[in-house]
Order: sequence, then structure tokens, then C-alpha cells
Amino acid sequence: TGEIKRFLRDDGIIKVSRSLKEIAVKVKITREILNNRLNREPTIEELSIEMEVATEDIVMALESNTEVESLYKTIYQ
Amino acid sequence: MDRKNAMSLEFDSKSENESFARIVVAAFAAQLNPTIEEIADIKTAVSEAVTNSIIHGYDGREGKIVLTCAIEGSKITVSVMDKGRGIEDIKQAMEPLYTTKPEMERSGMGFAFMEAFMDNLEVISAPEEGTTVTMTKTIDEIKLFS
Amino acid sequence: MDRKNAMSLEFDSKSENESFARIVVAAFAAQLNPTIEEIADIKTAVSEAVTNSIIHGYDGREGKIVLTCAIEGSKITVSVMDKGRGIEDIKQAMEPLYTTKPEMERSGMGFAFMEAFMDNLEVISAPEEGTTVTMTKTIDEIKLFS
Ligand SMILES: Nc1ncnc2c1ncn2[C@@H]1O[C@H](COP(=O)(O)OP(=O)(O)O)[C@@H](O)[C@H]1O
Ligand SMILES: Nc1ncnc2c1ncn2[C@@H]1O[C@H](COP(=O)(O)OP(=O)(O)O)[C@@H](O)[C@H]1O
Ligand SMILES: [Mg+2]
Ligand SMILES: [Mg+2]
Repeated sequence: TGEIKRFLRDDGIIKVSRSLKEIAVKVKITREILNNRLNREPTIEELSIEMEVATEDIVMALESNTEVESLYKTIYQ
Repeated sequence: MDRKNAMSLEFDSKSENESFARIVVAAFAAQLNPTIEEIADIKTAVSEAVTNSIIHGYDGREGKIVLTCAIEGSKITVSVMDKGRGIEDIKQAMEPLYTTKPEMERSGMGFAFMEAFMDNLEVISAPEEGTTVTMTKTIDEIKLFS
Repeated sequence: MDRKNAMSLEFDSKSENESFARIVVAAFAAQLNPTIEEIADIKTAVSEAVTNSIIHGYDGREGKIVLTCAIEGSKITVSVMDKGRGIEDIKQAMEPLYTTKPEMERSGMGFAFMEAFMDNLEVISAPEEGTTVTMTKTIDEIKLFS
């Protein structure tokens, strides 16, 4: 079992995704860059292409971000 | 676009499922290639509707909530249904600042938020039968051509 | 932990819903505080099961797929059900490299992956009635105390 998993990962068939917090930070930065470049809000696909991160990971990261933010608010307000 | 897609999700009336419901709707809406702001709008509206079902509809008791999403072209329709206590006077309930739980944060602004963040809001409810909130939003497509 | 939670999702048999189903399961499993690797395992297994329902069960035709997840303590049970063509010989179908669609990528390894990435796999199927795949995985809790 361990072996088949290791084989698949080494093969790049399964990419272990980056941490959601890391993606959330990157979304924030990339959103600003694209906003300036396009003169409008980027779409989720445009972000996905620019960041080379799957849209599904961006969706999850957005939620983890709100949790971080609301936690931050509760603690520091 | 003549895209069509539909889903229906049933989950327990538990506060930890509020965040879950938000992700589900965001993930489904992602097919329409929205902006982060459009996703945030839809998530806020869904949060308000689901929270209402949990705290007002079932009043903390166990129950099932059904969330459905349908995509037609560039329009998404989201509905949140509970079989909880229901609403006696819908018009009054939808008035900004009206609340039957004044001890809670952001009191009385749930329906106002749903109206503000979505294009359309419809509430069907009957006492002791439950409540169904249906909201629609059209995702801007102009951005695709600019 | 005596945590308990459950959900049930019905969606159209469309390839764009494979990614959607993956996020739904990942978002639900998130309550168990899994590692990125554990989430990746579950997502891979769900992808394989949902893809099988779409390409083998319904063979590209329209149909509904039902995904259910239940959490009990630190164990998650995921099941994927279709009402498609079904499987004649389940034992043979589950053999690594066995496939009825040899033209596809990663041929014949779907069930092997589900077995590798989850703790337990059960397949119930009948020709012309459909297929239900049920998988369980216990999320390691030791990390909570380390
Ligand atoms: N699902 C529901 N079931 C029963 N009553 C509801 C439901 N949703 C809303 N209500 C009623 O409508 C009122 C206004 O709702 P809302 O605008 O969200 O404000 P709040 O939730 O802060 O009270 C609630 O106080 C409650 O009495
Ligand atoms: N949901 C399903 N409905 C009908 N047949 C299925 C289903 N899932 C699997 N099968 C059968 O089992 C075989 C093996 O499945 P799998 O191990 O995933 O390999 P692959 O999908 O690459 O063929 C398939 O080729 C198909 O004949
Ligand atoms: Mg409210
Ligand atoms: Mg397969």
C-alpha cells in the first residue's frame, strides 16, 4: 500500500497540494497583480492559470482564508 | 452558454456544516468562472440562509437541511430548505433589523444581506412546516470578452 | 471523540462534477483535521469511484450519482452510488489491470487505487441496477497530541 502510493506521487500522477494558507496568500497577491494588469477583477480560472494551482484548491483556500480572517477579527477587535 | 448542471445536498443542522455548505456552493459556482468577489457574495448569502435554518428553523435541535444549486447558462439558483418551525409573517421577518433573537450578532440583517448580495430572493415558509429560501445570481460574462 | 456528522449529495453524471465531488468530500473530511496527505488519499479514491460511475456506469449518458459521507469518531465512510449498467463479475472487475475500456489512461487501476488509499473497500453491484462503492478511512488522531 505504501509502495503504490509512493510510486504514484513520485510519478507526479498525484501531486501533493501546497498548504491552503500558502495558496490563500498567493491568491491575495495574484489577485492584485491581475487586477492591475486587466483593469478588472480576475476570474477564478485566470487566477488558476496564473498561479498554476487547481481551481478546487483555490476554492478551499478561500474558505481557509475567511476562517483565518474571522479568527483574527475575534481575537484582535 | 447553454450550460446546465444541478446538485442537491442534505446535511445535519450543525454549526460546523455552515462552512461546509459555503465551500460546496463555491465549488459548484466555480464552473461559471466567477471572480473572487462574486464567490464571496454567494458564500455570504448561503451562510446567512444556512445559519437561519440552524438557529431559527431548528433552534439548535437536530434536523436536516437541504441545499440545492442549479446552473443554467450563466445563472446560478441556490435554495436552502429546512423543515423547522417556519415563519409566521414573512414580510415582517424580511424587514432589515427585524429579529426574534436580539441577543445575536448582526441581528436582523440576514435577509437584507441575502438581498444585497444576490440578484433575487424568494422566501416560502409556513409555521411548523419549514422554510425554503431561493436565491439567484447571474455571473458577469462580459469579463470573458475584454 | 464521539463526533458524528453526515451528508448526502446528488449530482449529474458529468465530467465537470468529478472535481466538484472531490472538493465536497475534502471539505467534509476537513472536520477530522486530516493531513494534506490524508486528504489527497481520500480525494484520489473518490475521483476513481466517481469517474467509474460516469464512464462505466452511465457510459457518458445522463444519470444521477449519489455521494454520501458519514463521520463517526475519527472514521469517515464515503460511498458513491450510481444506477447505471452495473458489474457482472465484481471479483474480476476489482483485479488490478482488469478493464473493459482499455483505450483509457491508467487502465484497470481504479479499484486498486481505492483499496490502496482507503482502509476498506466494499463493492455492491448488479447488472442493469447499478453500483455502490463504500470506502472507509480512519484519520490518525495521534497528531493532535504531538
Ligand atoms: N429558516 C428560518 N426558520 C424560522 N425562522 C426564520 C428562518 N429564517 C429567518 N427566520 C426569522 O426571520 C427573522 C429575521 O432573519 P434575519 O434577517 O436573518 O435576521 P436574524 O437571523 O439576525 O434574526 C429571524 O429572527 C427569524 O425570526
Ligand atoms: N460504477 C461502475 N459501473 C459499471 N462498471 C464498473 C463501475 N466501476 C467499475 N466498473 C467495471 O470495473 C472495471 C475496473 O474498474 P477500474 O479498476 O476502475 O478500472 P478502469 O476504470 O480503468 O477500467 C471497469 O473497466 C468496469 O468494467
Ligand atoms: Mg439570520
Ligand atoms: Mg476506473
